[in-house]
Amino acid sequence: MLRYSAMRLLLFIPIIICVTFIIFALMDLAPGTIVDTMITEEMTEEDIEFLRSKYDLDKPMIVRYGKYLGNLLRGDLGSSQITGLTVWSQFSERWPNTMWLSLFSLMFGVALAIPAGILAAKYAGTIWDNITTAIAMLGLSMPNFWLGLMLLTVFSLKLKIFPAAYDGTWRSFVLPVVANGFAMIASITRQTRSSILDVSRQDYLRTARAKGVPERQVTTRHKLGNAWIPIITQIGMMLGVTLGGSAVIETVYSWPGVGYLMVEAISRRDTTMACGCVILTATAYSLVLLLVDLVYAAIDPRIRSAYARGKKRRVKA
Amino acid sequence: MSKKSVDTAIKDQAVVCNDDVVLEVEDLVVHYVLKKSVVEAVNGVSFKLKKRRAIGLVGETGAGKTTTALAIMNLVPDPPGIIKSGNITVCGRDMLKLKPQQLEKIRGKDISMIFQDPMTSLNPVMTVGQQIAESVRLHERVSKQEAFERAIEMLELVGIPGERANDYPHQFSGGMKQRVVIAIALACNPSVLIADEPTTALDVTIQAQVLSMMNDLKEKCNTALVMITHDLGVVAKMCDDVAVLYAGRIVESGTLEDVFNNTMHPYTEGLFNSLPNIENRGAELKPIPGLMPDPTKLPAGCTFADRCSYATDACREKVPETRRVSETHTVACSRYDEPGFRIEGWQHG
Amino acid sequence: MSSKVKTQSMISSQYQRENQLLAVWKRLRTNPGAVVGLIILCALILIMVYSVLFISYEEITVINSKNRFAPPSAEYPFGTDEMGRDLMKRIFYGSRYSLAVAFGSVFIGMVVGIFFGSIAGFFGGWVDNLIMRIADIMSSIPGTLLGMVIVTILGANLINLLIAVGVASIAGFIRMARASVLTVKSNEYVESARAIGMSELRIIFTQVVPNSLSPLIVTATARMATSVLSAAGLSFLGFGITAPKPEWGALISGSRAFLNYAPHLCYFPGLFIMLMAFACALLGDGLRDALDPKLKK
Amino acid sequence: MKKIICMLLCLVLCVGLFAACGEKQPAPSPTATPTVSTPPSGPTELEYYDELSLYILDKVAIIDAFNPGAQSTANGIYGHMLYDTLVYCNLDNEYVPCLATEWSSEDNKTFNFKLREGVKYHNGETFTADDIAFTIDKAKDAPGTHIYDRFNQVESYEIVNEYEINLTLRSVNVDFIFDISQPIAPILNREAYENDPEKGPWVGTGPFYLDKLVPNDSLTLVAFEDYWGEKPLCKKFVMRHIAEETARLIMLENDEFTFCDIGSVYIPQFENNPKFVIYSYVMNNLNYIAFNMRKPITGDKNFRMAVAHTIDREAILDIALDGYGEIAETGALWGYKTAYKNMDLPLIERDLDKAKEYLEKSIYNGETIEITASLPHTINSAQVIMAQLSEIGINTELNRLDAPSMASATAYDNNDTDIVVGSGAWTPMASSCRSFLTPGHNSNKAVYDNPEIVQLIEEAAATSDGPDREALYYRIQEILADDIPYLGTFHMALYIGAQKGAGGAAYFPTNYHDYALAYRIKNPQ
Repeated sequence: MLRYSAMRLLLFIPIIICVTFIIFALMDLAPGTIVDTMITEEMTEEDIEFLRSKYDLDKPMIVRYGKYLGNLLRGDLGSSQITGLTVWSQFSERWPNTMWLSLFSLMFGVALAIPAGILAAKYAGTIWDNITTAIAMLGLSMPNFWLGLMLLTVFSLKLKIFPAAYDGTWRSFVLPVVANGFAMIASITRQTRSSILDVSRQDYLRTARAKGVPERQVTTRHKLGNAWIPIITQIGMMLGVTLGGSAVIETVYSWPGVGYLMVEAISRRDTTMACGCVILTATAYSLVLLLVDLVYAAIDPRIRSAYARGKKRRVKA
Repeated sequence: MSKKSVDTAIKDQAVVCNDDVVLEVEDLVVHYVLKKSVVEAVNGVSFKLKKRRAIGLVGETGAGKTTTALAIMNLVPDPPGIIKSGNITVCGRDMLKLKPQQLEKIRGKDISMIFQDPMTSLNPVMTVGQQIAESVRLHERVSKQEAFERAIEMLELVGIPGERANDYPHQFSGGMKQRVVIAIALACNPSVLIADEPTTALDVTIQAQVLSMMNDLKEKCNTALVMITHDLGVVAKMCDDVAVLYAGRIVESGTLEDVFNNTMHPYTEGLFNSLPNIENRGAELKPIPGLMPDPTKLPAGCTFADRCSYATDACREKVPETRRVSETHTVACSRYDEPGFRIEGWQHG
Repeated sequence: MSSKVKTQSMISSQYQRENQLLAVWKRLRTNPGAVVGLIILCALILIMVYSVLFISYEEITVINSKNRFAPPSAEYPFGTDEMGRDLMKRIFYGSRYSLAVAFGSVFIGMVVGIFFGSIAGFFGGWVDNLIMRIADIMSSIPGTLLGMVIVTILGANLINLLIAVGVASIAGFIRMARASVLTVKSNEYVESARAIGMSELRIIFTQVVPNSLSPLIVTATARMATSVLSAAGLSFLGFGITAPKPEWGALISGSRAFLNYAPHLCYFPGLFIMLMAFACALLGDGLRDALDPKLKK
Repeated sequence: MKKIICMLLCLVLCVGLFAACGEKQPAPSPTATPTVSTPPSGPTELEYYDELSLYILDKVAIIDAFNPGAQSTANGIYGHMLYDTLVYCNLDNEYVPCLATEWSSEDNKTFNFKLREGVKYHNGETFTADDIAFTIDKAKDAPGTHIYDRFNQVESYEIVNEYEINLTLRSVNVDFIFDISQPIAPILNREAYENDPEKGPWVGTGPFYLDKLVPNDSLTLVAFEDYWGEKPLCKKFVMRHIAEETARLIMLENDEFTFCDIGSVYIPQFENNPKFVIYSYVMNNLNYIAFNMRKPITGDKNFRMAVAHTIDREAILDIALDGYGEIAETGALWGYKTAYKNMDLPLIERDLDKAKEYLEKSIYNGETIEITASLPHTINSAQVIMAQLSEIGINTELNRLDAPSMASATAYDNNDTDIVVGSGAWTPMASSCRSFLTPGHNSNKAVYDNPEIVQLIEEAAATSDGPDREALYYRIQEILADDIPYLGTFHMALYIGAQKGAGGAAYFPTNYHDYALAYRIKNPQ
């Protein structure tokens, strides 16, 4: 198992290097450079030249990228070109906010989605099934920033129950979590419903019943035991997506998260910050996926034995 | 627990259910109610099974064999299927009248079942040992450890090395899986074992091993056996009595001797004729013309009439009543109303 | 292949394709969700056609400062915006952007995705590895970030927004195409096609792709829902279509300042985005059940 | 049970949504004139709140006067509180002694400053002439910062004694005292910088010291006990950046902000609300339309005259800022109420027939003119201008750029835009004219290159105050009114909402507001 995780992380390094190269190239193509954000009114031409040389903007992009890569390989993510603060300090300061927001939204989503999924599976075909799936579908198609704004208007502007921006207390978590979590409900509900329906058609349930296993135990041990696997994968993917920090929700709620930091970095052409954010988010994202795989193996023996033999064949669905 | 002590443990188990008839099915009728049609799967099946004896339920696919087995275990999936009438007594208790909790006590303890496709009959995320131990813990107040030891014994009994108890189903071949299913079924030494075409999904060599293993266990555990199959060879090897099913009704039943050697019902004769005869390889096979009738629109009178070479108009109106021809032999064919009626019988080997 | 034989296979495939489409349509019609989705989508397309024919660009940018922020009334069913323009006309006019993005970006994603996915799936070996690594790289860059950078480089107009959203979906399509090609490839009829001497490329695009079409269609419709939302998200962050053009995401972004007493400015565009995404998602589900019925049971 | 939860959830949501668009507050009447409320009467011995909070427009990631990445208008605001300048310029443009008790200069080239004694820095060091020397040296090699713009003109300095210094400029500059009186030209401490590069720049001689900085989010300032000047009236001052406008208005309503900018749209809502006080000031920023003089169409005078006769400034102001602002009073391109403004230059009034005549005469025949804008309020006014231009048949398209793209698209050498709708701070100082009107400067959005103007500006910078300088500026304004490279539209009025009983802040047209003496009375009448 350890060998497999190590191998997967190693494989991750080249991908990250290509990602940084792409971002550097894209940011270089974008009109305007970091110096343009600093030009004050009285600056003369040679002042601008001096600044450009300070950020190596007069040299071709490859030189800058080479220098950045050099630092990166020595583990130094460099510092934001604008403020001089290291990328790591700014990222680590904002990362808990995004992480907690994602986790709570996921919990909110899962807390509503699993029962809804089981409900829909149990009453499959009846009106309840249609209603729950329709509500879940609505959650999927509702733009989360619009939902965020509506919740902001109703609950903090008119009813003044929840604060409008991030103030560290749990209350300021509520609205963003609902806005962010609502979209997750749909996919997790659908996944729960279809995987439960699939599992309840399997023969080994009949064997269990023939053994005299009581119906309740059939559901908990045999049915859910097998239904968990696709659900966990879906939850893992959902977590991966939100860990990227949804810049939109963070803008609506002035949430000091990583997503907003990236938007800021791009609008101010701060390449090192943008690359730093992407690297760290992508690493977090792949760690989460790795975690999901390990949980996957813990639950599903068939996968675990594949690890043991070292040949991990998983056709990506 | 040495091997000898296992036998004594099993023997005193059997004493509990002492009366002679272990399983009795009387006039069982099961229908599947679908949206636009009703499938009459079983239309009045009755048979008895004594202790330590084996009965074979033979018939083509769709004759209602599996539904009968599920009905005995009261496991017919209730949204479509309903047990219209009849009563099933297992060791003196009527399965159809019991409440679910009571049913759960009987299933696996007094009566258990083996299914056709071993590949999907085992829970993929539980070890083989756990699945056997689960059945033991359900029915006997034993500790987890004891139950697991019992499971290892059962595995050895069915010819699987004990150490493999912690392996998972996907690490076993089809034949081995079927042995595990059998081990699960016999874990609590039930009085009756229903085997629903246990070896159909296996290839011939494994089939022979599994069947002989089942035979030894039957002798050793004094279990009565209901063998459901469409393979007459299996019946000949395993069973004492035979019941031939056609379109949900028993058309002929009796001891092996009665049904094999002096077949009386045309359908049974047709079945034997469609078997290749090893001695007389040149003989031409005579398959039964036509197909099984549509269970949603069963013809009036004798359901076999259209395909029966002896059929008369009377057969098509009157539903043949089952008549007892000898102490053990019954047949349901209206042609026997005429005293001298005989069928050619199939050429004996 | 003599002409007679060709016409023969053509007729049979014609007949065969005919009833397959018919069968899919029949199953689709019975699924209530898909029907609702279809109705909403047709309504939106009708609105778009109506706006193309009857609403001119001047009409929705003319400014009269008298009736600004008028609440929804008979005369202005959706009320008016901060510059006194009729919100309903602007939303109808804006439907063309969202529809274009929905269909266009998925088209880009699908075409590029299928092309590379099927090649990766079919040839395998280092080609497969290379393409899959590129897909991994593309999927590890967060979608919104990619979209933002592309719009910043190319400038903020409809085509660039289309490309930005489309590029983000390519990785998904590549994986989907590869997976379905792998499953189809293992079937016999591909072997037989190769046996009669078909060239590799012809096999891919005449045998393999058509048969792996159903999962792709399903992903495409589902992807339409997500791309409408991500386009609106990009415009909301200011990286989408610029102000005077009434793109729904930009409308919501513009309405943020007046949320306090003109919430209808934010309410209606959001509703239409939701309807569009809802219709696509429902259609996606309906198609999924119609195309491979065994899933439905 | 679960069914009920689901139903309840979506019920609440629907009710909430309808409630949202149900209630209506009175829409603002565009013609309401902004009432400027006078600050409450002078504080007798009243109780004050210990903690005040302020919304700042910019995200402050780092505080360091010499770091080009840390420049924003917020520099001025926390500049007033953390640091002191040599000279303090108050609201009426009078120079009040600050770190320098006296200053004098004969030729406006060499200046002598007598310094205040006994002034303590936050880290306990005493303020001496050496600190000025350090600040000037450090400023001169930090281009791209505000402090560089102020002190780069100092060629050399001579420390007479610990509390006296002479500064010699490169060239005569009448406005040097004004330049160094701005809060963005603080005097920093040498020792603080050397031994703590990270927190060193925070050290100043101002009434507050910086207690905590959460990058891009908030600053916490605490009153400095042994401050040499007038002690602040509050203990703790928090500055926070909130991106979402609705969110910060809610926080103002819930008393989480003592002072907070409010958009023109929300003024009526706070105006007639007894809980709040509104302070307002008109920025000297002039919103303008800049024509690219180098391109054929916009370079053609007739086209510019056609546009001048089409735009309706009243409508632009109404739509863009709900009427809260001042329309350009004269044809002169100058700051609002700034010295040397030629008030009797005629303003070109809207006259569609004349506009059409000029358009015929111009070389324009239907091409699409690209209008570039970046700031939110300029985008709004651009849309109004576009609608007005279409009335006489000019097709336009809006090109919205973010700040860096705008800076690079309008760089002097390769400015490819047709019309730029922007706003610029126009001070009476030669330096701001230079940045708008002379070639090579980035703020010269009109790519205006008129040697006579350049010559006049140099002359004005050299002449000392008085009528001849005014004549030079008038001459410049006349040429601009005739050439119209820029077309002034309006001056923005900005509004700060404050809790009742809060005040004491000085609002400068340059946006560098002084909250050092801000206070909030516990229970106002």
